Amino acid sequence: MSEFSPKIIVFVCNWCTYTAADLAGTSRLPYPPEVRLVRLMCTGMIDTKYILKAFLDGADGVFVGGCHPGDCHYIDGNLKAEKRITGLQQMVKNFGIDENRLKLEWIGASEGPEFQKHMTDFVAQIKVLGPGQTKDRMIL
Amino acid sequence: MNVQNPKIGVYICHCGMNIYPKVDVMKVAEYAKTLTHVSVASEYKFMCSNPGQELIIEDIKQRGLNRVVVASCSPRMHEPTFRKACETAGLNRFYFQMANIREHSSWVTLDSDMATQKAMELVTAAVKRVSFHAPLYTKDVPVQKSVLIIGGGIAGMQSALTAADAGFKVHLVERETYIGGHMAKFDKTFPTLDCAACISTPKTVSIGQHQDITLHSYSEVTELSGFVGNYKAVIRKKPRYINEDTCTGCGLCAEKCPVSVPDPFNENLGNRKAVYRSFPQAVPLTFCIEKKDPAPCRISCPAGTNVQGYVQMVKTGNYQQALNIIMERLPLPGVLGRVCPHPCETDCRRSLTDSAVSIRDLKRFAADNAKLEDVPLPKVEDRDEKIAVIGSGPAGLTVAYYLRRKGFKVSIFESMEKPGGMLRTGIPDYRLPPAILDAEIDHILSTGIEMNTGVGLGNGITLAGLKEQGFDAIFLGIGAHVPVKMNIENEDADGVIDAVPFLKEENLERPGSAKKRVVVVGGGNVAMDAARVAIRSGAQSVSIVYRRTRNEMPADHEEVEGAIEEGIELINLVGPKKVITQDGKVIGLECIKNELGPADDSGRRRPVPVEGSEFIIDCDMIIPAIGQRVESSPVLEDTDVDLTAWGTFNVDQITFQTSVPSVFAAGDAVTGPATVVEAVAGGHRVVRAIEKYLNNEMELLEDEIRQENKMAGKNDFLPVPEDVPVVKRAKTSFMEPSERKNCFDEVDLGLDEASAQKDAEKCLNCGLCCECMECVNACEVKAVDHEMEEEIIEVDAGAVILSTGFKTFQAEKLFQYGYGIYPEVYTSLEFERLNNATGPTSGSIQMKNGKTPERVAIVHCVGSRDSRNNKYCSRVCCMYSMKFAHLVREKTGAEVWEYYIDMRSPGKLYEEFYDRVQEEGVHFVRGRVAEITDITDHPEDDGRLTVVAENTLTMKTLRTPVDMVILSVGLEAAEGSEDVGRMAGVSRDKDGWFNELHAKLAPVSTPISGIFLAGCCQGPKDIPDTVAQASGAAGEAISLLSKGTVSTKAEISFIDPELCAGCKTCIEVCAYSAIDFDGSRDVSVVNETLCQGCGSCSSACPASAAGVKQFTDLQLMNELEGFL
Amino acid sequence: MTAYVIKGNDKNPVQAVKELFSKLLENQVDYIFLPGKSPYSKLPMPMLISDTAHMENLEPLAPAAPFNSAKQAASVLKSNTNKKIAFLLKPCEKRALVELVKLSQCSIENALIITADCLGRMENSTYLGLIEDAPGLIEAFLQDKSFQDKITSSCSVCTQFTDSGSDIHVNLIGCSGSAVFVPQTENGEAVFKKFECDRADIPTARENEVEQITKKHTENMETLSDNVLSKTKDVEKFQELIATCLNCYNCRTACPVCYCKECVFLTDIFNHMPETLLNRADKKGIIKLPTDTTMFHMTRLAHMSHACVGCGHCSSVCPSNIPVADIFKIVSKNTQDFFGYIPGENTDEKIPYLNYKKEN
Amino acid sequence: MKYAFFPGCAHDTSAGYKESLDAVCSKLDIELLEIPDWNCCGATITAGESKTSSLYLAARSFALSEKMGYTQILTGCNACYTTLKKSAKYLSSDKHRLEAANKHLASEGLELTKEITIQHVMDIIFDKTPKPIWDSYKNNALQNINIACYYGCQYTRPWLTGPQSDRPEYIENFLTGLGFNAVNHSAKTLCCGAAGAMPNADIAKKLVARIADGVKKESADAIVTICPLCQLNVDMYQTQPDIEQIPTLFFTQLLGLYFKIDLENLGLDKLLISPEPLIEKMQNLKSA
Repeated sequence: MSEFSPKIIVFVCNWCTYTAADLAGTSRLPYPPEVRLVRLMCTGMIDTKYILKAFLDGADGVFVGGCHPGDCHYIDGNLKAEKRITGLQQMVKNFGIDENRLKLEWIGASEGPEFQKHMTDFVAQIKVLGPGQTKDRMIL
Repeated sequence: MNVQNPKIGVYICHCGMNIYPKVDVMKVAEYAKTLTHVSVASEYKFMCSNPGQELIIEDIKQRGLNRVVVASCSPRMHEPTFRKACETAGLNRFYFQMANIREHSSWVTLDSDMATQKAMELVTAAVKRVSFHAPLYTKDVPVQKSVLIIGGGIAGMQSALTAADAGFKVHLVERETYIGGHMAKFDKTFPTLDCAACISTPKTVSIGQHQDITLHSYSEVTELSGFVGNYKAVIRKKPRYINEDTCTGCGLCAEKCPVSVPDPFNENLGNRKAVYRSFPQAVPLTFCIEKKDPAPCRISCPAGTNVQGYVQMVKTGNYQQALNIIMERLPLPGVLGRVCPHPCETDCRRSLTDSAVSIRDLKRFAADNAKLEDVPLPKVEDRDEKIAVIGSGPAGLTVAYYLRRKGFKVSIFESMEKPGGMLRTGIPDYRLPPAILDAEIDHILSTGIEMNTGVGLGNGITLAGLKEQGFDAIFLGIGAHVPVKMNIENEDADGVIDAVPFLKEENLERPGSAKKRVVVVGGGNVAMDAARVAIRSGAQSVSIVYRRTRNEMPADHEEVEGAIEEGIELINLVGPKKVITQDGKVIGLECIKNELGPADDSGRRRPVPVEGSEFIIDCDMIIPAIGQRVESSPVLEDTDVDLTAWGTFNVDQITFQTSVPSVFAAGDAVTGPATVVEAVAGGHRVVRAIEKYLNNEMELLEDEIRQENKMAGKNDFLPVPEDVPVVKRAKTSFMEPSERKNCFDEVDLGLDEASAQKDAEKCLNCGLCCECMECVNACEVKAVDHEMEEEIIEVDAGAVILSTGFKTFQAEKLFQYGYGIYPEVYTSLEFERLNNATGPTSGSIQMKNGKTPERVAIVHCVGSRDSRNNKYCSRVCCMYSMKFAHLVREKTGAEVWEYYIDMRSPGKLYEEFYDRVQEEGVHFVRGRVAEITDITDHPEDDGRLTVVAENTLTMKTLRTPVDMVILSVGLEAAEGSEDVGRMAGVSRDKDGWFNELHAKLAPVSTPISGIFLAGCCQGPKDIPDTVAQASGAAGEAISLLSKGTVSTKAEISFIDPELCAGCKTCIEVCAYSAIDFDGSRDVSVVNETLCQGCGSCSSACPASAAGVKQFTDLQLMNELEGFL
Repeated sequence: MTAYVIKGNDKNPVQAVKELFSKLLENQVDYIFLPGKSPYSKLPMPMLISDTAHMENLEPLAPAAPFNSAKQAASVLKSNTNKKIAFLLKPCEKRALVELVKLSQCSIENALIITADCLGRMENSTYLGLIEDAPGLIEAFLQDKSFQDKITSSCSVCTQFTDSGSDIHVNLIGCSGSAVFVPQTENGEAVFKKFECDRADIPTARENEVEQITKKHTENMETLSDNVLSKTKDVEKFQELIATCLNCYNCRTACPVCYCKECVFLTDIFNHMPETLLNRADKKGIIKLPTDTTMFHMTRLAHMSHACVGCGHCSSVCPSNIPVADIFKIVSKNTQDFFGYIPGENTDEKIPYLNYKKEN
Repeated sequence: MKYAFFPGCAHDTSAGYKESLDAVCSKLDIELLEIPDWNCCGATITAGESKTSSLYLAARSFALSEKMGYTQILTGCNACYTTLKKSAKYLSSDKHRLEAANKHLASEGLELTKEITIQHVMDIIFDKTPKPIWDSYKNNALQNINIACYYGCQYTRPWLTGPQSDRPEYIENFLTGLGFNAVNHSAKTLCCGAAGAMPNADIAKKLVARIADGVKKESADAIVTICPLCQLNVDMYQTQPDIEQIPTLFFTQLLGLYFKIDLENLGLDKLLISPEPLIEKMQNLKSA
């Protein structure tokens, strides 16, 4: 049997982490192919529905990447996201979704190597946690 | 559902070899064709090329596509390109979605199959999403026709002139006092060796004169808000304390200024004054006064005397101005110059290096060497209000003098025959000669104060009586003259006389009343005075009995020393128990020994008597000196004034009013026995209070005092220089003990002029400007204004250019190069100043010892191309290093070694310059310098530095002795650029340089539209590149402003009124106050001009009534559907 | 603390409450809002009364409620009418109303909120069954423990059956059959200044009895946790609980704090296009319809679990007998503990998600 | 306090290091327990051929220490310090290396299971001893004694954790705290030549000459070393012609003088350059 290849959704803000991801690209910094980036203008835009949708429709992990506190292009959208996501981590924990499957990190625009590292680490962590619960199941 | 029959075209880009072959684009295209609603899918080598775009346009037109997906590079790169193509074909630009299969797949995925798989999923998501796109429209809004430029170096100046010449208003903000930036410090520029000043001064002058340029020098932008076309900036203009409009730049102020400090413009190689202009050709030409927080000496003086000011005046020999400054706060300069316990010296920061400045002695020196009658009095109108001052001690004299200076009528009532209070009766003449006191009191009275001696409370006047006489305010400065008893047996015996009456009698009448063997009880200054007076008035032996040890004695160190020198015996750890009498006369004092117990409330260890240790000291006179209290009964005779538990007057701590509104009090009568300067300090507070009281402004006082307290204690002082020499503290000369103990002549003879000036020179000028007001006196056009405050200016701008420049690498970080350790190691900026005609050596290249160097090493890449510091190449160092080599050869003929890693000379005439310098005989050594040390291998090189490096061409280690080393330090982003970046929303790269929008195609733009970059803030570059980029940035700004309008963002929030429940959560989370509440419909409404499209509202709205166009729930949920 | 009893009615709490409201309507407020029954059903519904002539219809303190009346109260208080209205609410209704105030759904500035000790409510069918046979059920319920065991699952785990934030709270527990009125705000205090009533002491037995019930309900909660947790411990088990959900959204309609005009699950976002459903079927081979039921319940938990007041009406209205309230009870306890948030306590406490700003 | 101690090959034969260290330790209540049957730290092999062999050598001493119940090992030699520290890092961070080493150790019935930390004995003496003992000998007049601290090239290697820099001030700060005047000079971390002294005596001499040159500029009364190899080389080559002669002591010998320990217990007579002038100067200090 082939190794578990997780499906990971990565929500990133346009100004910091998407730029960092682009920088990782231009710097040719390889990271595991399992991650799928969804570009948003700001992490403060992330609706809990998006994350639940991901978890219930087969994603094994969800990563949210925003600007460092104080660097948010929209002043404090990242802090709003932080509050919402920590709340959601608690919520999904009730249903056996390990809170480590939902991760929030600050990755600044110039932090291409950090983006690479976070992606590599997160994929590795999800591999350790194993497949999520909704893959190939009649759940949504 | 807002979509009918989506027809989607999918285009996969090869990006040459960047996407293909890592991603099998053919496979992706074939796959895309199978997706729902996709009617065409193809791949092409370069989708962004004209033929690529044509492909899309043709398909839209021919096949009737209504949605387009391009899978290629990052949308940050080509989204606008393809959107434009859609628009060209007649399709709304927002019917387009991009899948990033280059940066996010082909470039970062090692396995080709995986990369292809990922690309297919990215395309699927984009296809799903684009079905739900809707057309969006933008609005045009007018732009402000002005440009804000932050940073006035060569880049900012070039941008400013370019934009202003195009007819736009420019606000140029520079934080230094001058414009020109680093270039203003240079002497020559490479490779043409043009004089830097010659090519930059025309620009600075034009800036100063241009009608469309507003120059905000010595200013910083503190806030930047708004959006492209309509930015708003808040500028904080620091006070120069010199009026820009009137200053003629003549420089007389600087000539007079006594304060000399290291000059940062000259890289601290030379000094400048507290009032300065960095260089003669500076624009603006206005001088500037630099102030720090008030010096610690000034803060710690209870009376707030401008200590730094008069010390500086003593230094420059201007004793009269020194006295003038003292007299601003101290009415009795000669007195305090002799008896002040000088808390200022305790706080003097000079003691961090050697010893405190002898401030008190300097004050005395100034008082003794200037004329009281020449002290200027303020010109004020006389006022009608009358004030009665009761008591002529230091508090009363202060109140009288300073109220008189404000124009009030003042009468003093003194119950003794001569004025002076405790100054006269309590302080012995050998410390304070009566002539000094008389002269200073006479001077105070000469300002028009009425003195009534022999009249006091209970002795001719009463409080009520004074009020009846029409006094508008009364000051009680009656001191504390009643001795405190010892409470021991036989205390009233003949031969026991308290210190206060003893001193009074001796001071006023000098009867020689001391007996043979005298015991003084107490450890304070009064005890010392009593003992020393006793020995002068005939005692054969004097002992001082004190209950703790010498360490705990409250008396001044000098006084104790003086007493011991005069043969007075200290008996410590002993308490009086009983007076032994014979026939009613004292024959001895029974004492008990003490041990020190635990500390009491005062922090001193409490004496504990040792039982059974009693002993008797034979004596015939006992002088208790253990304290005094206030004689309040005459005051209370007709007026009920509140007292404290200690018997002092109970006054309000702010107003110094007693419980009777028009009656004020201060000095010992309030504090209990304290120092002269504390009495003066109390007097000042009363002066302010009485003035406010008589002006009916009492309520302002509290605010004023709170404001002052808030200002205090920031402790931002001029740093103590590292190389302060150790200078011995000036000591006054004293009369010989043997001589002085028999007379009342002044013991302390004061300082001589030379030592006074030498000691004044020790002052570190903690407050920088000493506020001696010499500049005010020197300025012919009255441009100096020490009261100036910072200004806050708001400006509008359609575009912003950041040109904040660079700073140089801190060479101290590389220990091995010995910068800061060996004096002959210089940084490149230091060398620029050393070589500059306006620099500290007037352009002569010389060592610190004044000699011309014979051997000079120049070390490249200091802080650059160094994985431990900055990895990048700073681009300019090779060229300026060779410029240095040429200049050193030309000016000194010294032998020069250049230590380089690689020689970087790409540029017009740069390589030719390299050739030329080689031909001039400069040694080029390829190898990074390992170490610079003062250790030499040969004795003849002693005193030289050794440069250790491996010549990697000859594979030999070289140890080259040289006289001077120049470190070619690299460039780093300027101090504060992080704050500017945050303010403007422009991110910085890992090295701190501002991120441009695109490294190649948009090098002067930023991701924030309307904000542009010029010069080194974007990365290291030389002057030609900086100027080119600055013109480019100005060009971008002009292009933006010329159009006159900008399109509003289409990707902003909307709120569906059908769904909105009016909970106002969105209003709460909106950081831009861009949502209003429509009370008539109970729904929230987006203000489209303010909305930035961050989507905080959208995620906070549980009903999804709020959303962001182009990032709707429907679009994102379907994008996810595509991924999952 | 001052407490009052109504003269002459000190042994009949229902009558005492009625009298208080009657007196209020007579000369202190413009309207009163409290449960009553219509001629058409024995089930008490909230009634809005402007005239004391209709007092006989009132049925306060009945152990039944077809829904949480906070939303109805809010609709009366939606905008400022300058009318004074007195409300009788169960503690959970009052808490829900406070949450709705925070969400700008109404203002309680002109409202006089009166709460009463709640011994729980029965499901509608239970109540209707019992009231047929026992007309004095309401009074009997307050005394008779055997009736009290018939309350809903949510009520049997409720530990917030008293209230400390309302203007007046009616003490029933431990008051041996009388109603003791305790004013808890200045407005509440003012009420008693305007008419004659007797000062009284809060019976000492009350504290102990409240504690007893709390203890019992806490134990019930533990049992419930054990039961529900085993079914929510993972997403798949959870399917067993909600397998029969038909996306009727009754639970969200009944929920007093689900304040959206229209649920997002009724919008296009979840009203899928046919190809979306077909694509899903393609991808997984088989899908269950309707889709997005897990999504619905979890989203509602994510949106509202911080604000859940535990009234249990979501379960009562579920046609598929899904223990929605039990699930909410467990999840919301965790959410509320995590944020240190107590819903409905006071109107000044910030909703946790709006409390995102960092210190300094 | 008890510590496991790794003396290294030069400790016992050095010019009074052993004596003075023992004397100072007993003053400070430190007990150094020599690791039984310790072997060469591996420094010379690392320098020469095989990194792995050197690792096994270190691992054996580590295992012996572990067996006696200590995972922290002290040493007084800079070469041992660096080599052991490097080996400890390799062994704890690379399980393959650890396994390979343990395979060798198994033949002796030894096994290394714990992470070993290495400390210079100086660190313990400076940081882990009661301040009052030091303070009771404090004397302001000591500021007339000018000490040049010499760290050698190993102790402050950049990759080591702990006090490190090209111009360290660790010993200086400590000695200044005792009252000495620790002079700042440029030769603190220069190479003493020990590694090449045997085959290249002329180079070693040149290196020591540089150290002496750096120190003499600051008119030091003594050089203080913390390594037997440094001490030997610096002491020995100063006796060559044309080189300034400055007494070169172990830091423990200076501390012994500070504590006024009997001279015969400090092994000062073994030094090549006589420390007499220093001893005399210290004995004649006026206490203030």
